[in-house]
Amino acid sequence: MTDAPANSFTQGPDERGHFADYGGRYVAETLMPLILEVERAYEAATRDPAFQAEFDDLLTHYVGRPSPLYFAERLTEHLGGAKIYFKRDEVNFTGAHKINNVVGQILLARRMGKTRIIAETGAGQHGVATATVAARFGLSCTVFMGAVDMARQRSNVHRMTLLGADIRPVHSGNATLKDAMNEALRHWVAEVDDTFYVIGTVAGPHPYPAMVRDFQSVIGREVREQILDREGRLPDSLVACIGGGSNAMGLFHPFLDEPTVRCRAVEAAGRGVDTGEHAASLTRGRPGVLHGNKTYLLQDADGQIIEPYSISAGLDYPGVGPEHAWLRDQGRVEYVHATDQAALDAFQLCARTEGILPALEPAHALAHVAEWAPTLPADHLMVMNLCGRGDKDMDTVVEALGLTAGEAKR
Amino acid sequence: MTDAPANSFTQGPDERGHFADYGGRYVAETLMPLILEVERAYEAATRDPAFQAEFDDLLTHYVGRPSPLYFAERLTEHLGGAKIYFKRDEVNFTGAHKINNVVGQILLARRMGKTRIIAETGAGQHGVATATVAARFGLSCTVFMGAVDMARQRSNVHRMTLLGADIRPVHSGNATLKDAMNEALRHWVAEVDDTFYVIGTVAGPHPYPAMVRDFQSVIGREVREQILDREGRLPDSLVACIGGGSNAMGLFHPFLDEPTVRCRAVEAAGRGVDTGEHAASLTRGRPGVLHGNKTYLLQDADGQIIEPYSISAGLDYPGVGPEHAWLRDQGRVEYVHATDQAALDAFQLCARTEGILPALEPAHALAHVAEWAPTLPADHLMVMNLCGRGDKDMDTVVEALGLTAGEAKR
Amino acid sequence: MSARLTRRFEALARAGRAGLVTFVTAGDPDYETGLEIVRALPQAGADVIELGMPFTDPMADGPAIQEAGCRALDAGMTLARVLDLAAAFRAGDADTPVVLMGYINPILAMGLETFTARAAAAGVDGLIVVDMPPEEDAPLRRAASAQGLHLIRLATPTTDDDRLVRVLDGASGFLYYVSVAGVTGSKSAAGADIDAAVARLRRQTDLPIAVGFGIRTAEQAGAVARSADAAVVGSAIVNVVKAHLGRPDLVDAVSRFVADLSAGVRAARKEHS
Amino acid sequence: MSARLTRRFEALARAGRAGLVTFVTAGDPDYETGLEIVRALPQAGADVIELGMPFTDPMADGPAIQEAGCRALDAGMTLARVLDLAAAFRAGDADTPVVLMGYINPILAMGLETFTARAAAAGVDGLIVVDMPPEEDAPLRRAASAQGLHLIRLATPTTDDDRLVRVLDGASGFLYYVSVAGVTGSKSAAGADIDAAVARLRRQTDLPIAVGFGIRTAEQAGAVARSADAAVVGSAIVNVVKAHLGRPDLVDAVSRFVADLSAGVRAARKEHS
Ligand SMILES: Cc1ncc(COP(=O)(O)O)c(C=O)c1O
Ligand SMILES: Cc1ncc(COP(=O)(O)O)c(C=O)c1O
Repeated sequence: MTDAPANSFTQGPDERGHFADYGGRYVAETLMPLILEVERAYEAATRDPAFQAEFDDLLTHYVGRPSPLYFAERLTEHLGGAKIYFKRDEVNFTGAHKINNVVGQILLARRMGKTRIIAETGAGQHGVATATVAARFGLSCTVFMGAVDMARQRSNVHRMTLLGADIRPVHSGNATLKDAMNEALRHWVAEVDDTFYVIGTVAGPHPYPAMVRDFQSVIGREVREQILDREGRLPDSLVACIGGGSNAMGLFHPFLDEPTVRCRAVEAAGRGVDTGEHAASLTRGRPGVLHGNKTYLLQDADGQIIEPYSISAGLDYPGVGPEHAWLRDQGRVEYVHATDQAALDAFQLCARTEGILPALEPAHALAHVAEWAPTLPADHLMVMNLCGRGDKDMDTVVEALGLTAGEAKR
Repeated sequence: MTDAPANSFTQGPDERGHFADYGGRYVAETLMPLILEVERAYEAATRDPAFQAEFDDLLTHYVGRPSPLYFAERLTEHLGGAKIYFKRDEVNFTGAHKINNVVGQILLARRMGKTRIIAETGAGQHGVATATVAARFGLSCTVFMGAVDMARQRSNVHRMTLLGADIRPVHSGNATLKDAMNEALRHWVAEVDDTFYVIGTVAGPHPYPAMVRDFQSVIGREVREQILDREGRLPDSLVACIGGGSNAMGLFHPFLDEPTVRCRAVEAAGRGVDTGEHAASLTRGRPGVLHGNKTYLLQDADGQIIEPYSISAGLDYPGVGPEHAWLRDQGRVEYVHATDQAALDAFQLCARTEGILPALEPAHALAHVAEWAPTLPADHLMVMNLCGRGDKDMDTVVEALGLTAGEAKR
Repeated sequence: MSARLTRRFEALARAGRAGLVTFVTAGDPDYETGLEIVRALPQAGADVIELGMPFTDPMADGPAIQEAGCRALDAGMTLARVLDLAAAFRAGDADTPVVLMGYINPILAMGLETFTARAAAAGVDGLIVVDMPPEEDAPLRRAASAQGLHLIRLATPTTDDDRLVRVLDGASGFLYYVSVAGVTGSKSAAGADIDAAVARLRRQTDLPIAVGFGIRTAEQAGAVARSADAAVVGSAIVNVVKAHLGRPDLVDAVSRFVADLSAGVRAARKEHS
Repeated sequence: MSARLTRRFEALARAGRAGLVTFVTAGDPDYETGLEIVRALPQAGADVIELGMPFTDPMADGPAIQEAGCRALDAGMTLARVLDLAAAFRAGDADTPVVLMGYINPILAMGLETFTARAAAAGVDGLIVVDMPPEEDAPLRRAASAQGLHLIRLATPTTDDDRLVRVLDGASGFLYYVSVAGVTGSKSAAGADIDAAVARLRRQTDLPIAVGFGIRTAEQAGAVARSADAAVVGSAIVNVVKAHLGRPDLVDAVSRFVADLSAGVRAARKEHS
């Protein structure tokens, strides 16, 4: 960012993949040539109109974009403050924003002549999206997933299995997303020739953070067009949950240079940011290096990574994309947090007022909306990224709420 | 239909709700006044542009319509015949076409001042859609569901529970869709004052078959526009699965008066139409009266209803909408069938070639596509209604295929 | 038109009392026992016999009559056997009117003409077909009246005055007033409501008025019998059958219960007057 | 720059043989045992000691070294304790070069300057930081060289000639050739491939070349030692630690295994010549 116009937040990263001190390419030498090849191929692709056209075509006809911008009328009434819109990326094919990015990366993998796809997954949404698009193009697909996540996102495991993906359970660490990413990187090192690693969020070595952000920016670009169409002006605020940060970057990026648009990203506070059981890397982390990039990490004084915790598998990660680290330091985006309990409450609020079952990830964003919106005037336009549907979380929520499913009511 | 132009297939039913001898209003006297009130209210609504505008607005911003028309390129190549398009109603919010109709009926219920919503459900898709839209409008919602279906569509039971619906397990008969509909009708008789019964398919007493068809016809209207846009001409054939027949009617209806467009609806042949374990009412049934309308029914010589069987909960019904009965007799639509096994094969074919996990219902349509398309020339345009996503069927399919989910592969 | 029904209601009117209409599902729990039950009904005090034609999907019935239908079907009952049973009853009782009650599908399966002809031949007097509102019943009405069978219409609390005109147009035999919005076996309507409803109906028809749904006890039957021309009891009798399944005293138990109901009906206007 | 490494490779060259570089994770299975193991290595035949700095997320390591890191961390190892261990070793051995190997995050947590200063003070000679490619290592390189520490670069089968220029630019101490694309403990490269790779590297650098990854036996070490300046063995040694956990002969077992490897390395060029 050093050489970007001083007043722009959208020009990064620099040619070495740095957002100021964040980002970069902290990978083993074995991977470096491939990483550089991905970077070159991605740059060539962005200059190729045919690539963009194929990407757009798949987003339209395969993914079902644009996703709706929906005025959450009853929620707005209920909260009594800002006018709340949902960006409905949960309506996308496969149920989350993750597929936007996967389509882009797999098209890139094809350009590069790669025949095998690997991916890590936490909530399983990225894994499902990857297995889906890989199947669509007849590519072999291996997904690394923490054993704990496999248990709590069982339906997504089934989906990947049926899509023909080879699922590799990861038992190291907490057996969640971080560990899956470690394992995917280890595997990639050994299969550099024919394999493309589809990273699921705006993290990893450069060019991934920028590339994933670019692919996800379709979200914010659509919002811009849709809100201008509906309200004749830009939103006053944007809210998104943040695991690695891809849905948030996708929503925020096209607005970062609009100074009137406030951006808030909501981290998972788990049992509370002061309990040690959370995943709030920007709130409670310090800069460090993990998974190929420098960013805020949950770590102890010795620089050992602290295992994160969140009820939401997709937010259960000790880091965050480097661009967020930079935006935080710049003060351009505000980083807040919501607990498991607040997310569960927001989940129910959403179900009962709008009939929408959000994934537990965006339920965190909604928890913050429920807190913030009532303090704002009625002419404040707020757009929240409802980036995933709750189907995958049914078991977790039913259990957490101590609910009895219908069939037990006989 | 008696007074419709002789050459039109789209003018029915007559003012008494009859499609020739089919359809009608075979309900207990207690319900008749309410049924007539629904009919009047629906007629008024269709003449009210505000109603249509509200319906369209919800379909666009809440449901996410239009759903994509997707060229199934790899499937087309694989089958080597007709050019196959999927109408992607599985991408709709809540995962199936069912919600199109539910939005319409619940808007109608609101117009009528009803505060309670009831529905029957088989696969749970109609129940989920109803619970969803009811929550969206703050209406109380009760869903009747066969106990067998509750077990095989467990994830949908969870979803309805979390949407605040009261789920009533039905244990009579085979404890499937037919029995749920019996129970819903019984309940409605006792709650006529404040309750609106949202029927999930083109069956039931008039005006339901026509009303549900009208609400679902958005599918075919979109296809018409989309295919003209993509191919510059009408399709040569349309294929849809048929339980009650709503997704098929929705797709076919805007094309019925186009003589060049062949329409095929695919019934569930279960273990085979000659085994007695199937749900192929048009193939193996005889006209009779059930659930308020006259139509083809699976029944024995004594007029007792035969319990249907299908691996697919949404097709597991012994009847079919009366308009289909009429279209069959007219020869305008061809009614074919596919077994459980063919549907499972088609499910896998779809997953592996297109990365799409269809619901078991449209997997029956696809089974027929897989049979028919290879016999047709490459310039034959075929549109199949991919009317629901497979998420709800993961357990059933994994079990039926004897697959081990990823986590067992350690 | 079969004269038995008319004669019976005239006789009741002359006697200054309401009648008792008893419903049982034909062939519940099996053909033989079902026939015995029906044969015992007149003796026990039934003035009119309603015979349920079992159907797999009785959408206007509550659990009691649903289960009775299942028992009968499981025991091999068919519509043809229902007619056999009616004929067997008629062979021993020339006077007690018999009305068949059920759903249209088995009737359609037999054919409207065949069914009505065979019903008439079996000595049946009338038909109540629950899922045939006036809007749909014309073909059945034609077939029935060709055989002299009454097609009995139903009115309910939801049938307003306008609609009542339609219900009454073509009604015959008696008018069956379903006193509560609900399936059979629901809870009963309040006595005052029934009186008011019957008064309203009488303003529009001279047909005898039978009131049913939710009558469980002799007292309730008696309350109905004050204003109506007949009280119909169904689920409560069927529940007695169920409670005595497999017991030698089944038929006796039903008879005793019907006798009790009959006493309630017979006492109704006396108490009051 | 620390001279020990240079001296050692010069001495090996003079002796006409390759060296043996032994990797163990510092403090595996605990600080005391770990120190004993390291102290025993020179005696057993190790020419250079590579000390692993345990990290929770060693993304370039296979299961053996992952587990060794977990054992060390569970036993309370920290980066500071790794330096303590190095210093304790150095107190008893002035000559054997010690190279720390690990990941950048714990180093950043301590601070580049603090870390390099303390490492130098502890008698460490070089650093291998796996996730610091030339593109990112400038700050570390500056800090290291300010303290006279070699920052050792890695080349791999994927490093083509163009890239090798970059890798070698600023390389110091020796060049570490990772002979297979894979994590530590993968299967080993073919001898001929290694010879060819070493020949290629030699055309571009005068630095000593150590070859590692996948060397498990004395024979494999010997094969590498024919062309390379040193053979690096890691996972295989760590596996011996694991196999003897909790046993009194742990240190002996490691020593015996290292002695075996050393014999393989020492015999390599003799056999051939
Ligand atoms: C629905 C959903 N939202 C959010 C996330 C978090 O990822 P990110 O912060 O990259 O959007 C995930 C990750 O799996 C997800 O599935
Ligand atoms: C996805 C899906 N398709 C099809 C059906 C069958 O209904 P219909 O024939 O009315 O479209 C159902 C019913 O639940 C369904 O869920």
